[in-house]
Formats: sequence, C-alpha cells, structure tokens
Amino acid sequence: MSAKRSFGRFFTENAVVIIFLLITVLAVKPSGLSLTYIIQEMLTRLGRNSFLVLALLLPIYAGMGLNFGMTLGAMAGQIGLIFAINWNIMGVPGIAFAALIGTPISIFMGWVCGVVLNKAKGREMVTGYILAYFINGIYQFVVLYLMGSIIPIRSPAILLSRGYGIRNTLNLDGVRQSLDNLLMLKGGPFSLPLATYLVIGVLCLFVIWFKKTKLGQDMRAVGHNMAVADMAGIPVDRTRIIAIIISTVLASYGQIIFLQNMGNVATYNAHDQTSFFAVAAILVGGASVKKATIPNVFIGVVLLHLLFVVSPRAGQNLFDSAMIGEFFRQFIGYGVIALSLVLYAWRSRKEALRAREGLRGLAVGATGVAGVAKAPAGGGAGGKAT
Amino acid sequence: MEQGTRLLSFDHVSKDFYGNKVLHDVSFDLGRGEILGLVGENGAGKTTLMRILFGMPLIAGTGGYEGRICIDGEEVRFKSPFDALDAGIGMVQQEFSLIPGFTTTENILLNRESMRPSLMNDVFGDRMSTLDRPDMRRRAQAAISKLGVALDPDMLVSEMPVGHKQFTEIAREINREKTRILVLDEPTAVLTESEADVLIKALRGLARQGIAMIFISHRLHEVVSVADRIVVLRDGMLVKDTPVAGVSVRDIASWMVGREVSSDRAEKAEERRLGAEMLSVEHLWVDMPGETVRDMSFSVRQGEIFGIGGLAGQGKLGIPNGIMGLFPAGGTVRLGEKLVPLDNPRAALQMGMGFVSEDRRGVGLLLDESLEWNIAFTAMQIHEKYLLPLLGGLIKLRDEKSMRKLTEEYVGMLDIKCQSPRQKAKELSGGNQQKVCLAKAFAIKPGLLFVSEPTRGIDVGAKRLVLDALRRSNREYGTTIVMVSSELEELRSICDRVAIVDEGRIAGILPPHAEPSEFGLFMAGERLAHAEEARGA
Amino acid sequence: MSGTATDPRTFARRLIVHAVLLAAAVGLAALFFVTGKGHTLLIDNKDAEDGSVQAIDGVMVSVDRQEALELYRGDRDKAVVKGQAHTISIEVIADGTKIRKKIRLPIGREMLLLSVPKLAAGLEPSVVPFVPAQVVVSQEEGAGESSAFTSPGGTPETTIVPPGDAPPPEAPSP
Amino acid sequence: MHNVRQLVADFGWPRIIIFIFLVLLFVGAPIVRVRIDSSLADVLNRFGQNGLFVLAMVPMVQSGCGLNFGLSIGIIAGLLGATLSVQLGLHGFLGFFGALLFSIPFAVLFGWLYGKLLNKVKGEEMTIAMYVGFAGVMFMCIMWIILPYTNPTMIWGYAGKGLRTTITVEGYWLRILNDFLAVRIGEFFVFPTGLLLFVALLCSLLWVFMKTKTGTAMTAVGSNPDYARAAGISIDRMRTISVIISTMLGAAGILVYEQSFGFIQLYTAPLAMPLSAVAAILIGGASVNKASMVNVMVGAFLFQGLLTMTPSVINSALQTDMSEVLRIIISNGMILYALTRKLKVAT
Repeated sequence: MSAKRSFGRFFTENAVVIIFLLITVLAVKPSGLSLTYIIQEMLTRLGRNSFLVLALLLPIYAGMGLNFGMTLGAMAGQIGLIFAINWNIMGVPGIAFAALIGTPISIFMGWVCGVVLNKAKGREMVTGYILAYFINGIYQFVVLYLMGSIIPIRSPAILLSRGYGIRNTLNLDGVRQSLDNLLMLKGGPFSLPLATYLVIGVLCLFVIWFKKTKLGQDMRAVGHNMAVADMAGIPVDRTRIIAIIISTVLASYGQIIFLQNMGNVATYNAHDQTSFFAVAAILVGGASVKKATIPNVFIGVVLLHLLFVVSPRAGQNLFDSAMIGEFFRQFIGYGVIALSLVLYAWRSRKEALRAREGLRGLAVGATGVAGVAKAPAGGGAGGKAT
Repeated sequence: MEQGTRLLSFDHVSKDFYGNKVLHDVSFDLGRGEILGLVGENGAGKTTLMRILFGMPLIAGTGGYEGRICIDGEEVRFKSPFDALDAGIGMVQQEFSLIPGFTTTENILLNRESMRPSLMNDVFGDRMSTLDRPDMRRRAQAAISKLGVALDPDMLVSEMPVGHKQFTEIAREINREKTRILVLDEPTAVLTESEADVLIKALRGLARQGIAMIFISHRLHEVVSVADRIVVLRDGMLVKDTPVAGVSVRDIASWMVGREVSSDRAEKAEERRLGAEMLSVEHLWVDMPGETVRDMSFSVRQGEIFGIGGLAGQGKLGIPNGIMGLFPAGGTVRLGEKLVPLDNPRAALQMGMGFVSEDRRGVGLLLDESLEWNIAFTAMQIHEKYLLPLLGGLIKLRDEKSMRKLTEEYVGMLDIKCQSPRQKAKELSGGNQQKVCLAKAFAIKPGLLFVSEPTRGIDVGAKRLVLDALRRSNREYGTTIVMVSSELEELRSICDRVAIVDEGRIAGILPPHAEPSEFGLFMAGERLAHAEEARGA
Repeated sequence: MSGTATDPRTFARRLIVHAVLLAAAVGLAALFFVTGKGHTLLIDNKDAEDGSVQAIDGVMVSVDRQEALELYRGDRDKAVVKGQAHTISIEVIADGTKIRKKIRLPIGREMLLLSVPKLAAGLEPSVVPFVPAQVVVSQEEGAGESSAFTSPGGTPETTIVPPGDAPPPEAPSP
Repeated sequence: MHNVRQLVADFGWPRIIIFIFLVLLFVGAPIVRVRIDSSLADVLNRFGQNGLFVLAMVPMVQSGCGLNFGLSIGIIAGLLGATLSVQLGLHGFLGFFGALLFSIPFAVLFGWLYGKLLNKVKGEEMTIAMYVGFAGVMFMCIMWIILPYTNPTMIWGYAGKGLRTTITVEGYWLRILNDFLAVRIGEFFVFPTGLLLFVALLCSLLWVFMKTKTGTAMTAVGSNPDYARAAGISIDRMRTISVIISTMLGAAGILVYEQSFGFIQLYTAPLAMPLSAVAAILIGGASVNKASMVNVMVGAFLFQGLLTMTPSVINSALQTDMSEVLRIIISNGMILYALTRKLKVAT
C-alpha cells in the first residue's frame, strides 16, 4: 500500500521527465542516427542553450514562476550584436562588446518587466508572455524604422535597401563560433567548446554563490511567502524586480552565446521562441513553477534537444514525412509546458488538501473531545523529549 | 525576579473609529519581568490597544489616539511596527508568520541574518553579503535555549508539530537583542494542553530573565497560572486591574462578561410553544479555516430561535457553513427525519434551509450586480421562481418584472435604503447590504434559517431592524432560526437557548437568562471542569 | 570592506567603486572596439600609379597566420583581419626571398588597400584607405523589401508573431 | 467634472487613445486620398469576419475563466468541420451549414475536455489555456498530415496525401454569407448583409442565453463564485458550459472567417487568432472578468477599424508600412493593460 503510494507520488512528481524520457528513447532507434552524431549534437547544444535556460532560475527562486519575459533580454542581446556587426567588431571582443551594449538595455528592460509583473502578482506568467509580445512590437519599431534613420547605422550591408531598418537576416560571420572556437577541445570524434562551457560553469558558480547571499535568501523568502517576507521587513517588490533584472541580463548574454553558435540571426524572429525553448527545457528537466535546480537545467537541455534531434528523422523514417517530426517536437514542447503547469496547479491543490487533512473528521467518534487533540499532543511531547 | 520598575505604561489611552469609541481612558503599567494577563471579550478593545502600541498605520489613518504610552517613563509614538520592534517590543501573533519551507534557524533570523560582507557589496550593495550559517545557527540556538525548550535548529518548519511552530515564533522575537517586552496574542490557541504547559513554563523562565509580557488569552485558567497581574477590558473600558493571587477563574469570567441583563428581556416573558425536534446535529466536524468545528452535537426544535455564541476562532461560524455545504464537513445532520447531505449546498437549500453568511461581501452578495439579482437569484436557481418559460419550458428566461416586484417588496419591508432596485449592491451601506442578504434568504421561504453574525459592522438602527425582522419572521411565519453571533447580549435578547462554542465543541447550552458569568466560564474553556461539576451534582 | 550603506565613508567608497566600474565598462567597450575591429585588407600586386614601384612577378603573401595567397602581376586578393597590428609575410616565388613586415592599420577604416610591391620595397605609405567607386552590394539585397518579413504568416490576420509559425531557431540538422 | 473623470477612469485611457486615433485615421483618410467608402466596406467586412471570435470571449469571461487564450481549440473544431464538408463535396449553403453541423460535435467534445482541464487549474487558467491551445494546434498539424482526406482540392498534389496549408473554398462556399442579400452602394461600398445577419443572429442567441436561468447562474459564478456556490450552483459545471459555448463560437467563427476570406488555413494558422480576439474585446471595454455584447461590438469594430485603416492611411501618409508594428504594440499593449489592472482573482 505505502510502496504503491510512494511510487505513485514519485510518478506524479516526475511525470514530465518520465514521459519525456520514454518518448525520446522510443524515437532514437527509428531516427537511424548514430550515437556519435547524437552525442556530438548534445555537446554542441548544451553549450548553445544552457546559458539561456539558467537565466530562468532566479525568478523561480523568487516565486515569480517561469520568466516568459526573458525574451526581453534576448532582444537586448540582439541589439548588442547588431551594433557589434555594425561596427564590424569581430571575434571574442565582438561578443564581449555586444554583451556590454546589451547590458544596460537589458537592465532597463528587466526593470520595466519587473515593475509590470509586480502589478500583476499571481498572473506573472501570462503577463510576462504578453509583455514579451508588446516589447517585441517596440523592438521591431526601433530596429525596423529607427535604425538607419534616427539611430545611425554606418554599415550599409546590414541595412535594407530602402536605407533604414535592419535586414531580416544578419550574417554573424565576424563573431561566428568565436567563443566556441576559443578553446576547442578535440577528442576522438568529439569536439567540445570548452570556453563556452567555462562561461556556463562560471554562471553556475554564480548562481550557487548567489543563493548563499543575503539577497538570495531574501529572494527565497519572497518566493515562499510574500506576506511573511514583507512583515519581516524584506522589500518584496524590489527583490522581485532585482530577480527579473538579473534574469533579463543573463538572458541577453545567453542569446548572444546562442547566436554566436548559430552564426546568423533572424533579426525579427530569433527571439520569438527563446522563452519557449528555455522554459520547455527546464520543465523537461524536472523543474516546476516553484522549484528548479541547476541539474534540472542540464538534464532538461539534453532531454529536450535529444528529442529535437531525433524526432524529424524519426518522423521521416516512420511516417515518411519530416514535417511530422518537426510538428511533433513543437507539439511536445508546448505539451510539456501545458502538462507541467497543469500538474503543478493540480498538485498544489492536492498539497493544500493534504495539509488540512489533520483538521478533518472526528477521529474517534464518542471520545472525540480528546480524540483529535491527542495526535498533535503526542508529537509535541515527543519533540520535547528530544 | 526584579519586578516593580515600570517599563511600559498606558496613560489614559482612548481611541475612537469615526465617532465609535472603542477605548475609554485605559491606564495600566507593566513592570520589568512582569507577566500581565490581558483578558476581555471580542471587541473589548484588546486588539485596538495592541495596534496602538505597535503604531499600526490603521490607527494613524483613523485619527490617531488620545493619551500617552511611555516606555521607561518617556512617551513613545511609533510610526510603524518596525519602530516598535526597534524599541524592543516583540509581537507573537495568532497566525504563524513563519515560512514553512525554511528551517527553524532561518525563520528565527528572518531578515536579521548574520552576514559576511563580500567583495560585491561595494558594487551591488549590502545585500550581496553572504550568510554566515554557523553563526546563524549559534544565534538561533542561543534564542532557543533562552526560551528553554528543545527545538531542532535545522528542522523545516513545515515538518514541525504545531507547538514547535509557536516556540519558533517566540524564539524569533526574543532573538532581537533589545526585546524587553513581548506581546503574545492567544499563543496557546493552537496548542494542546501539554504543549501549552511547556509554553507557560518557558514564558515564566523568560520573565525571570527580565522580559516583560502581555499575555492575551481566552483560556482563563492559563492566564491565572502564568500571569502576575490581570487586566480586564470590557467595552473598551478597564474594569479590573489586580494581582492574580487569590483571583478565581469564575471572578474573571464575570468581570469579562458582567453587565446587567438588558431590560428588554422583560417583555420576552411571553409563552413560547415550540414544536418537535427539527434539526439534529451529531458529531459534526467542519473544516473551515480559522473556524474549525471538531465535534458538535445539538438539536433545535421547530419554531425555536437557537443562539450559538463563543469567541472568535472557536468554530461557531463553522456550524452553519458546514451544514449548508460551503466547507468540507462530516457527521450526521438531520432535518426532521431526512438526512442532510453535507458538501452539497443545493440539496441543503432544496430541503428548505436558508443561510445568511457572515461574510457579507465575500459570500453574501454579488457586489457588481443589481439588488434584483442579489435578492432573486437563489430563489430563481433553487425554486425556479422569477422565470418565464419559453417554447414549452425548454428555455427559461429571467422574468425581470417579477424580480423587480419581489425586490421592491423587500425594499419596503426591510427598509432598504437604495436609489432603485437596479442599483449595484456594492453601492449600498453595510447595514443595507445586510438587509439585502436577509431578503435573499427570506425570498426562498426557508423553514430553517441560519443567520451568521447578522449585526456585525452595522449601525445601531440597522441592528435593531435586522433583529426585528428575524423575530418577526420567527413569530409570523414560524421560521426556525439558528443565529450565530459574537454578541452575547444580542443572543440573549432574542434566543430561546444559547449554546457556547469553545475549541470546536459545544461547551454548554444555557437559557438566555442564565448568569453572565456562566456564559463567561464556558467561553473561557472551562467546559470540562464545569461539565464534571455538573455530572457530580 | 565592511560597513553599511548608511555610513558616509562607505557611501563615498561605493560611489568611487561605481564610477570606476562604469569607467571600466566604457573602457572595455572602447578596447574591444579597437582590438576586435575587423578590417578587410585588399592586397594588390600592381604597378604603383605614380610609377614608384613595379609589380612583382609571382609572390606568396600571408597575413598573420592565415593561409598564404598567391598573387601574380596585376592580381588583387583580400584578407579579413581583426585588430590593428599585423604581420605580413611575403615570399617571392621566383627566388624564394622572404620578407616579414609589420603593419599598423588605422582605426575607423574598414577597407584598406595594401600594395605588396611598396611594402616589399619599404616604400610608405604601403597601406591606403580604399575608396570604392560604388557601394559594394551584398548578396542579400532585396531580401527585406516586402513587408512580409515581419510576419512569416502572410495574411494580415495571422501575423501576431505566431509563436510556432517561424521555424525554430535551430535548423533541423539532419 | 468629477463625473467625466470617473467615466474616463472607468473606460480607461488606452481605449480613449485608441478611439481618438481611429477617428483621426478616418478624418485623415481623405487627405491622403484613401476612399472612406471602400475603407468602411472593408471595416464592415472584417468586422463580420472576426466578430464571432470576439463574441466567443464573452461566456468564459462571464463565468470567471478569464480571457480565452485557448480559442484555437474551437478553431480546430471548425477546421475539422470545414475540411469534412469540403471532403464530402458539399456546396453552397449546404456546404457551409454542413461544415457548421460537423464542427459542433467536435467543439462540444473539445470544449468539454478543455473545460474539465481548466476546472482543475483555477487561478492559472490563462497561462495554461494558452499552452493547451498551442499544443492542440501542433497536434492537429500532425493530424492534418496523416488524416485520410482524399479530395484533390485539399491535398498536396505531389505527395498525394496530407492537407495543403491553404485550401480554397472557391466552388464550395466562398462568400456564401457575404453575398447573401448583399447591398451594393456606389462603386466601392458593399454591405455584407448575410454576414452581418449571421453574426447578429449568434450574438442575439448568446444574449438570450445569458438571460436564461443557466446564463444567469453563469454570470453569478463569474461575478462571485462563493455567492453562486452558496446559492447551490455547481461552479465547475457552469464553467464547463461556458467553455463549451466559447469553443462552439470559435468553431462557427472560423467558418464565417473562411467563407469570407476564401481559404481554409490549416497548420499553424490558428495560433495567433486568439490574441487578436482577446485584444479586440479588451479594446471594446471588457475586463478580465466582465464582458458584454456592447464590448464585443465596439471592440470588434474598433480593432478591425484600426487594422484596416492603419495600413492604408499610415502607409499613404508616411510612405512606409508601419501598420504591422503598430498593430502588435496596440493589441498587446491593450492586453497588458487589462492584465495589470487590479482585480479579484477567482479561486
């Protein structure tokens, strides 16, 4: 009975990971891809995507759910890259330059996002999502109309032929994989972009260290219970804004790392799905709206991208249509997000019920007076003895 | 013990809310290391007094207070609770303000953590300091041992028994170096008796270390056993300030409740012919947060007005809410011969029971809709009234005309002051909103009506009207009424019998003309002793 | 090191730290601007217009450690370089003479013309800014002409940046 | 004065700005030589074309489920009906109403499941609705490929299977409602009588429904779920009904849209539609928990007016196509505004 129950609990708590693992394992074989290829892909994609996913951690600690507003940071990163390309700054300096430009922009964006989300407490996720759309409109306005007309752009190669507005695809030749190639570790058939991994490692260390700071502790407190934190004198709104700002800045760096690996940028679309992929990854890794760890990030990136790599091929081989695999992986991505949100909402209701179980029912009928009171009394006495 | 030196003193403190005087000229002192028991009924002014002490914004926002509060002989006027904390006054509240996912240590030191400055401080500010966990543990341990109880500093609060949560709260307050005065508001409310004993011992220990305490509790025997001195408030006035030695629980109870039996009781000497048993409740439990019903049994006779009283949080409100299916409940409830299915509001309504909720704005009204809707809705949904059948009854449309007629009828009958029946409920005053709730309940013509706190927060005139309407409904239509109220006087003035609820159970049922101290004793949790006394007699 | 924000000395120190950091960020940006600046070096093996030098018959030219370019009389090739200081190695194919020269490129000019004969002969200026007769039109011209680029959906109703409409950033790499 | 300020506060600045902006567009149109009559015809046409999507927001808002970001679920049901109708080769009114008939069972089924799901996640409806909608659309993308449709007008020519991304309804039920009793005035203005009649019909049906016993109960659930529960109403049941109605309206909406637009758009096309509808009803003055028929009418008209007028007027004036960006900013800004208003979150 209890074993069954604990298994059931284990399953509901890890349902997303388990279902995902199952689908992926089933799809590996029909894809016909070699293990070497898959492993190399995973190594590349871990470097490419992990930073973005890590950017989601802090808002989760602060109880703000999945930061769909991270797209704002991605846009800031892209603006940084546009300027780096504009001035033809190449290589690692180019990437660093883009990050330096992106930082103040993303700090501002993060502040805007934090203020807006503070006005929509309890609805952070949907609000963040719509905010990303809204800022996307402004981003398009700036990049498509202001750049080249009001904001000086000196490289005609990145402008549309009408004389203003940035082209819809930018070539990142100058910075392409320069971070990855800075320290490329080769071993057998595999190559490992060590520099990128080091950057990700530093970020992980930062997150671990950050959790030990006073600010990190405050963030946890705010995430657990805003009212109590407020009563204890912790500036709740400010702490939440800081969490979002850090997340946004990290997202802008993450997007730069992502794009330097890709080698080109779809100026008006590259950020559309940033939050989707990052959120899907962290959820697949076993995180929930309220709880996430660094291992969740890496497990998630590997699992999600494993499926992304194999599913189009599997679709091609099984159904004779690559599009099926393509749609399938998107279906899975959205489905995973929906499923884990549903499971989370459902589970927290269950938890609330379980927490109140003790108050229900008169345990032992007639002797009720003492019956209910006894249980906690025993616990209290036991505790006293220790 | 080095008692006697005056630490805190209230000096002629008065307070009114919009002309409604809630504290009259209250003066008393608290000495170093003294434990002062502060007792009084709901609404006696305890909470307001503490709010004044802590400088709650609510007080300043409603015109401040008169009189002075002095610490060490110097007047203080705190602008916010944080100022009070800085001055060394700690508060332990009824609800736990702990974070369940944090450990004991983390909760005790919440926002007062030990820190080691890091390099980043100069860049991003003080909050970049890292936590000094070993030191935090040491400080928490110190607070715990000062309290003299066994608490695991590394245990998560969510995994603690209730008693330990309470200790954690207290440890948090005494962790502040400066804390000299501790206010404990019903600290034993959630504790079992053995836990409460441990707590009381711990408090005495703290007092020996020089910490003064204001101990607020309705459990009078605890007050007697822990306090050095007792201050009794009644209707905002200090009625007694006496050392505890030689004072009995019964004395306190009568000071608390004691007032003359209201004069309008005399005319109630009418002959009451009550019918057979109509509602019988056996072993009812209700899971209503803050008003848990543990185990209740009672019965109500046809045509009776049955009163249920007791202090807030003891479970009296849970009774109607549970029977009407609004909160999870269990046990056996019969209406006449029929079993009432619990957890099913519709069935309860269809069986002819009505309910006027204590939560007027939350449950009682559709604030954004018209009075017509508010009054007719339940009757429409339950009895298919005020509907126009169309296409042979396939479609039933709202009959706005008859809804209006109904509303106008009740507006006249209950003297509801409104501009029109179309006015939105939220635009009415509290008293008129309450009348709308009554009208809603009357509109379904219930055989048994539960009324919960019908006069809470409404002015005197409206109070009288509401009570008269209830009495009239009882006398003229024979409606059986179960009335739940915190106002004992009100219950005694209208009810045929009054039950007093304590800790989720019925402490006793008394006729309305019983001695006030009897009611007081039941409220003070003296049920067991009393019951045994009765059994013995 | 320690101290709280309310302490005036700490406050002053933090003001300085902030100022220094801000300056450092700007300085870094400037540094990257210089060190990361990309230049396109057009390498000429032609007679000088003023007739000062003659083109070399056949020569291998390599910039920094990039692959060597083979230039015959009248040829022109290009190399993309990053930063200002570069080493040019010239090897005359006929006699195997090797020449190593260091050059310094001016900031702010992206297209530069390097004359190999001049460099080999040690004549200055061997590097001059290149002024194209016409703006070089890149291969991508026209891609963004239609307004459809903002919205891959096509029809106006479906163009609220459909989340799934655009292919995911990663190309489905086979 | 005070009253005016109150009115403005109730209505909200964003809406007033949008309204003034639209008026300015109409005023400015003749100056940049855009014909008012053809613009007006355009607006009317698109009003009818999209009106039902906006209408579909009403039941769920009224029952407290919030804005239906998962309207795509209903659209999918409509697409199934449409493709089935074309597959069977139904023409004319039979084709259109056949499609409607086919889509209803799907809509009821999907709506019922979707409603059940939303009942489990009270308080988080909007985020989850959005992702359920996305996932549903992606799932149907796979289905459109593998479902055994055979009508050659619908399937890819070269592969011989799988539905096309856009399928023309020409020859089936193109503009069947638009042209019904259409009145032509002058060269450029056509009044799409049938289209508007159909929309008006469904609007009044919903209006009548909201006046029935069930409709009243539904409104009460949205207004104060605790009150409704105390009055013996099953909150979950009312919410499910509202979701089903919303889904059915979404299905009818896409059919109306298709017959006017001329094409059935499959695959990822439904993804973006809910957002426009959400924006429209908010522009019409609805909030996250209160919406009326007036909000639908005003909102659909203002929003579609904006969509029609900005490209033509702004483009002629500035010689550049800013309408797309403006639309994104306005519609999402409106939703953002509504989401950040203070309101009681139903639990």
